[in-house]
Amino acid sequence: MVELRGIQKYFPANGVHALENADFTLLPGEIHALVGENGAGKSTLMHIMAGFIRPSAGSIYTDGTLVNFPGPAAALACGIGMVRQHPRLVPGFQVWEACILGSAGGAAGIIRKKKMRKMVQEVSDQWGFDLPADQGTDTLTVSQRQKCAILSLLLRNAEYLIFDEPTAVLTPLETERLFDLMGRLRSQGKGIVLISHKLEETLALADRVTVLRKGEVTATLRADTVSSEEISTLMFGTDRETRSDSTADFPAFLPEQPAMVHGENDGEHEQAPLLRVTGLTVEISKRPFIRSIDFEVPRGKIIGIAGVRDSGLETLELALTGFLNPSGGTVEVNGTRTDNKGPRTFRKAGAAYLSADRTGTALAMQLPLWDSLIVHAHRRAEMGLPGHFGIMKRSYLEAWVQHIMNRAQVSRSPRNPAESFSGGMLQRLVLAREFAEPVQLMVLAEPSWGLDTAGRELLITRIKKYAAGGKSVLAFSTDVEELIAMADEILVLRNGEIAARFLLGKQELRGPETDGASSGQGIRELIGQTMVGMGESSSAPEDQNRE
Amino acid sequence: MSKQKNPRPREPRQAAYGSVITLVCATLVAVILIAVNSASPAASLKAFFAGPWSSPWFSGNTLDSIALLLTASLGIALAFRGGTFNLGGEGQIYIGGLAASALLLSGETFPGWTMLIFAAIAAMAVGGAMGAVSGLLKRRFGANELITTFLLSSALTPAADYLITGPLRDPSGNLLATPRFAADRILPHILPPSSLSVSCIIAAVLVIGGHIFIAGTGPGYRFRIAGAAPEFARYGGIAAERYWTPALFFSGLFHGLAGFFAVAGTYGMGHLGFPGGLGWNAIAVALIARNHPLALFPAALIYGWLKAGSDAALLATGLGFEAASFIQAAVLILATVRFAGFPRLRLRRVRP
Amino acid sequence: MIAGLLTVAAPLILASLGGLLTELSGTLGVFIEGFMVLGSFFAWIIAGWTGSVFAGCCITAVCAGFVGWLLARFVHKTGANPFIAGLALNLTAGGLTDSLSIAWFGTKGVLRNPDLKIPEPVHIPLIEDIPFIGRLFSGQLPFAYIALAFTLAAALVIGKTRLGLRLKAAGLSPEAAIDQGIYPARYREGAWAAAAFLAALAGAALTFRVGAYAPGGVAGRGWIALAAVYLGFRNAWGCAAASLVFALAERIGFIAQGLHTIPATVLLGLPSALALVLFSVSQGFSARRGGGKKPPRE
Amino acid sequence: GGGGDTGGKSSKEISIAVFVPGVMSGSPIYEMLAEGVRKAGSEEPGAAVTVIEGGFNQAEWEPKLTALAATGSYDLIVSSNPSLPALASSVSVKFPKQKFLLLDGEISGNPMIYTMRYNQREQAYVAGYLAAMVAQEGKTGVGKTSRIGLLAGQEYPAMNTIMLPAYLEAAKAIDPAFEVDFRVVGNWYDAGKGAELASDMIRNKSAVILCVAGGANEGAVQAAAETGAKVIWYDTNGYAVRPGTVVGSAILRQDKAAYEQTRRFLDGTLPFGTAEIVGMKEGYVDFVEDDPNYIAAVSPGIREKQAALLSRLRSGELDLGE
Ligand SMILES: Nc1ncnc2c1ncn2[C@@H]1O[C@H](COP(=O)(O)OP(=O)(O)OP(=O)(O)O)[C@@H](O)[C@H]1O
Ligand SMILES: Nc1ncnc2c1ncn2[C@@H]1O[C@H](COP(=O)(O)OP(=O)(O)OP(=O)(O)O)[C@@H](O)[C@H]1O
Ligand SMILES: [Mg+2]
Ligand SMILES: [Mg+2]
Repeated sequence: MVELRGIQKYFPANGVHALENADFTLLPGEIHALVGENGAGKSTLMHIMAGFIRPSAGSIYTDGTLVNFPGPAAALACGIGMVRQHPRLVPGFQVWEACILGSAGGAAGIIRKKKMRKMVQEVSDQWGFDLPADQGTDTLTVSQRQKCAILSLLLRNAEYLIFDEPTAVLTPLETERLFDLMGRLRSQGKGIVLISHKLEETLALADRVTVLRKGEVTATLRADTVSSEEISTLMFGTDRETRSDSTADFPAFLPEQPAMVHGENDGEHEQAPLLRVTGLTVEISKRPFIRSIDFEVPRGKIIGIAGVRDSGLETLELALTGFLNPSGGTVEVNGTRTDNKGPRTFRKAGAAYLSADRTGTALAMQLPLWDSLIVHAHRRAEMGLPGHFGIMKRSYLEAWVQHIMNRAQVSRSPRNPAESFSGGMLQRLVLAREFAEPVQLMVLAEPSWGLDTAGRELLITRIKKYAAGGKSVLAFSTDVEELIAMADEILVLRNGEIAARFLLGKQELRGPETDGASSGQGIRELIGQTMVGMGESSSAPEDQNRE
Repeated sequence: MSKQKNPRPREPRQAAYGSVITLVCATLVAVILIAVNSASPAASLKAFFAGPWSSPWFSGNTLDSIALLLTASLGIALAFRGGTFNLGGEGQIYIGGLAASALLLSGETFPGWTMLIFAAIAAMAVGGAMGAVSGLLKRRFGANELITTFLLSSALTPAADYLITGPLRDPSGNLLATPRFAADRILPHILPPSSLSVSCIIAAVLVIGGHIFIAGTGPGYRFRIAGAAPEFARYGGIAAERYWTPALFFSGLFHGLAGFFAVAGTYGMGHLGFPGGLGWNAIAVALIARNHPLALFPAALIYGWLKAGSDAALLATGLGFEAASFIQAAVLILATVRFAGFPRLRLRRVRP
Repeated sequence: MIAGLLTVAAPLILASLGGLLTELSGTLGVFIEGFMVLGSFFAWIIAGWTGSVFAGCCITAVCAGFVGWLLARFVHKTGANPFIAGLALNLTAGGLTDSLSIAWFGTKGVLRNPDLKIPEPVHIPLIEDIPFIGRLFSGQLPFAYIALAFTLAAALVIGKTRLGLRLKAAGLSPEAAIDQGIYPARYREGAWAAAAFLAALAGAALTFRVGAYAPGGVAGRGWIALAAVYLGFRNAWGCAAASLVFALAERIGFIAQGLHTIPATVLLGLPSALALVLFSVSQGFSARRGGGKKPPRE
Repeated sequence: GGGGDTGGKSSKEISIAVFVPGVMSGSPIYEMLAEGVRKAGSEEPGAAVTVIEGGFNQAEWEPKLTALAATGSYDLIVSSNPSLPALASSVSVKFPKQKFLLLDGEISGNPMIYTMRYNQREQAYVAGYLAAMVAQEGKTGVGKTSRIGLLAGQEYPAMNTIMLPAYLEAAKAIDPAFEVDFRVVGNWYDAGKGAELASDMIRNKSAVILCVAGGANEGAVQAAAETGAKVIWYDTNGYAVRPGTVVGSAILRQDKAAYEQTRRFLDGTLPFGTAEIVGMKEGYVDFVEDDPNYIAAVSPGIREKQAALLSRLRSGELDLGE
């Protein structure tokens, strides 16, 4: 049993009281859900439990004895391990190396490569992880990274496992598998903490649930006695209007935005799609990742692209946005060819893009948030003229950043480093940053990653409003429900090809496999099946094993 | 919300506290070391602290050495902000200065000030080229610039030694140096007979320019983002690797300029090995300033003062080289200690 | 051309192994030069006191290792800049050896000790007779063999033990290491200690090769050793090979001096120039080899 | 030149600065300089001697020398280096009251500067003469050759224009077939490089090496000892460094010069404004031939011929020029 008593955490760097007198108990053999709105302090509390950070006050007991965690090693020694929201793996290592790295045993122990690799592979297979032990950590997908992190905890026989929003980017099937894994761990007597914003499924799985609100524990309840509505109330309180969509639009002082009117006044372009992809093919080291994909994103529409692991989702995302040069085919934004021209051309053609890799790519975590927020806008702040030597207009940037902060409803100084903001805040901030761009096409990867339920609803309304204004959104997601909630059309990617198209316009569904309409729940299942290739009779899913 | 008055970053303020504490500690250490090492501590101490400013002549020399430090350390700081590290500064200063000397000694009949401008350009071009080579090697071959800048410098330094002790040497003297440049080919001096020349004004302007570039311009923003967060930069349409060569080029350029200042301003001729550690000291200054251009001013001032001070103590009382190196070591190491980090250590003692 | 090369390279090999360990742990071993200076001085002094070269080397290296550890701890605890701390140590090393030399022997100059028995070249019976190999591997000072032994040890530790794995992890990604319950600082401290140990040994090897303590005799070899780390692809055997390459390049420079065609002073830059070319080319090759594997992101 | 004006000072406090253009470590020449001045100072009540190191960076010498003069607290600045006279005369323009005693350099006519230059031709010549004889005799580990070596720390004017030619000339006086293998270490302290360079010279059949490379000499001696080659020491008596390997020592009596001239200054008899050139005849340049190690290491025939040369030089019978 692990007990946290009276935990307080004050961050002197930005003056935030993240936790005030929080109590938390984790029993062996239970799944304990930890819920709360963005910035409630969930991650902070669990970081304290796992020894990543020290509390300002309060005490930790394991099995009744007072312990002191100067670092994660001490927590791990007590059997407490955490799978971070973005697991950090050693780059350049192979999976087995990353997994045995911290395992108990003499530091000077001789490592027999073959034996170790086999052992890791065995444990991985035993838990049903599809994780090749000799794959490089740099090429792992997000879910694989998570599994790698779990595996390393299992290998060191952690008794208490903490999962920080593990399901945020998992497909329904993967979520199911992970929950199954948690169930098995529970039956082995291990204690599990699950942080999640998906209340329904969490409540269905968990034994107990603790609700955090603004750094305080509002309740710890038996999961089967409460409904998700009740939890919601505990999370947000009753004053939910603070989270309503701010109607503030671009402030008047912003210059006329010529960049956003690419082709808008142009009669002949009026009907042309904002994004047109033809015959897009990507091969890396002779291996096809994307095979001749065609699709269009018409004006005013929201297109979702769904896919499971290895379907090529990420590769498509990178190839579309100019981060990866396709080996064939074309990408046109607003009538301009952007393939093979790098990310800058893609943006210049009138598109914004939010990458799935929040911490590594979309934000400079170590630098002040300010720097991350002006990454696109700073070019407009440059006075451009030769005489000005590129000096940026400060007042414009100040106003711009303030505008983004307002839209994201984050009220903290943007001079703090990005890493001192909670996961959900960062997500809102990067979303606000991209939506503030004067463009017509928005490419989003995992748009609701890390958002709490309120934030998610807000995002969906916003995206819909955005599309209603004649602009388009292309959303990549493993979360089918999110796509169903907002998209007009969903493309399902499998083996680097578009396996199916679902038109969702009026709750009706038309795909290649089924022509009839079906209920909302039916769609979800159907898409899910298409994603993993079960709905299809003909071509069996290709072997995806990496050599 | 927008009522918030332009919130200032916290980090610099803490860094400022840290620097003050550091300064006090460094001074204390210097005092103790001098007191222990010197036969006449009082005289040594006086020489150490007041010596560098005891007369216009000394002040001029001190300020001049600070100007050289500023110029070179601006080069280091820029390289660093652009995501690279320049370990070849010493050689770039030397070879830049040599190129300038060669021009200033040439028989051309242009007016003196034109020759000075040509010489400055030559020095910057040579230094910049040395930096750019390393930048290109990094980009083209992925060769670590830490090593290539250093090796390139050490490969070329003997050749420069040869030129100064051979073809360019003043055959009438016994010094291993070029002849003195003509009077109109020496930078105008400010505080004669000290070595202070207009270079100090140029250096100050350049450093301020460097700050404006980094903090206030679009290219500067891209430059520093490319250096500090290359992945993120790429996401923002900034190709980080494109900034390596310019970063090293400008770094070499400023080192070359420092070499020009040294020969055309400070010495009026080119001596064998005249940089005498200037490149290394510039690294120290840049690191003390945490690569912030404006912070180079206090850092170079303190560093130059301490150096001039130990020289003064050396001259006044024969305080040995050993003692001087102890003092410098102590100041160096203390200068980068992050005293701002200590509260963190204190927090740990909070009862669990 | 290769006779005795291994002996010449031995200090470089030892120092570059130290450099390798610090590099793997995530810092640049600027301080190696300083510990070589200290090693070259104290090994000579302590050998004189104890009358045994072996004791001199061992005591010096162990003490240096301890000091290296202290330095690393200081840097870690105070957040001082490791690069500057290294420079400071180098300065201190010069000052300290001079001061002590004056205090103990009344001179800052060369220290000789005719009573001390300097190690002699070791001739290995069978290997000696093999044409090329024999000249490379036999008839070397003991330090050459010690350097090879340490190379083997370093290669084993880095490649085959959990310690090596953790060291690499600490250097590649301190955050990931922390998540796994490994404290990178501890490994960095260990690496600094080991590097100081090896550097001191390298300094001793220099002194005993010369048969006297000559101040300043380290003459920038610590920096060359750092270059050798990269030239050797951050690999123990690579470090040894790169050190040999440096020694060979220097020797070629000396031979070229003997031809009296190019000014002697200019030729002093030859080793660095050669190393620069080799380094860039080899990095280019390795980049091309690894080029295809790079994932689209990261 | 005058000089009587310091005469009355002996009862008062007199302070003397020794400016070392370089560093003391590894440089016997500067150690001797400091030693000589200190000795003279210690004999004089009220005289204080301060030794100041200028460092290796020549660019810093003039500012430091100027600073030294600017303090105004030294009655005399003593130094030793061929380049010093020029620097001192430019300092003299700014601080015309400062007196200088400069050894190993030459300038005349400045009433504040006295210089005394050694005849380095003679010093290098006696070394080359012996080296050639030992090489020719063939009792070294290299065998009989007509090649001798010269290992220098750096290339500098006196080395290239005086010492190297004189060394070669002496060898050619033994046998015109002789040639000199001239090598440069690049600094004055890298003993490891010294050893490597000497090894290479020995492999190239240089039987005897004249070592003028400061601390780097140590390496050359070690390399020679390993192979049975011989070395000749320069500036100081080096027979004890490695008996049997060091076969000659062509020395400078810098300590003597420093002592005597400082003494003269203290007595008020130093003729400022003049430049003296001294050599074997005056006893400031010499070759040590009474050392038992020399007698043991060098065969009687060679010693005889060397002694003959030396006596001709000492008596002034043979004048090599400067
Ligand atoms: N390292 C830090 N420095 C300063 N403030 C921090 C730091 N980490 C977290 N905070 C602040 O503490 C509060 C709680 O953050 P925490 O990450 O625990 O939230 P969370 O409940 O996990 O939210 P989310 O659902 O968005 O991930 C936030 O206001 C956050 O800005
Ligand atoms: N450059 C590369 N070299 C080798 N393997 C790669 C490379 N890029 C990606 N992979 C691997 O290819 C597979 C497919 O990659 P991709 O990123 O397109 O999948 P994905 O659909 O985004 O999966 P997920 O949604 O789970 O992240 C993954 O297993 C990934 O590890
Ligand atoms: Mg969180
Ligand atoms: Mg992916």
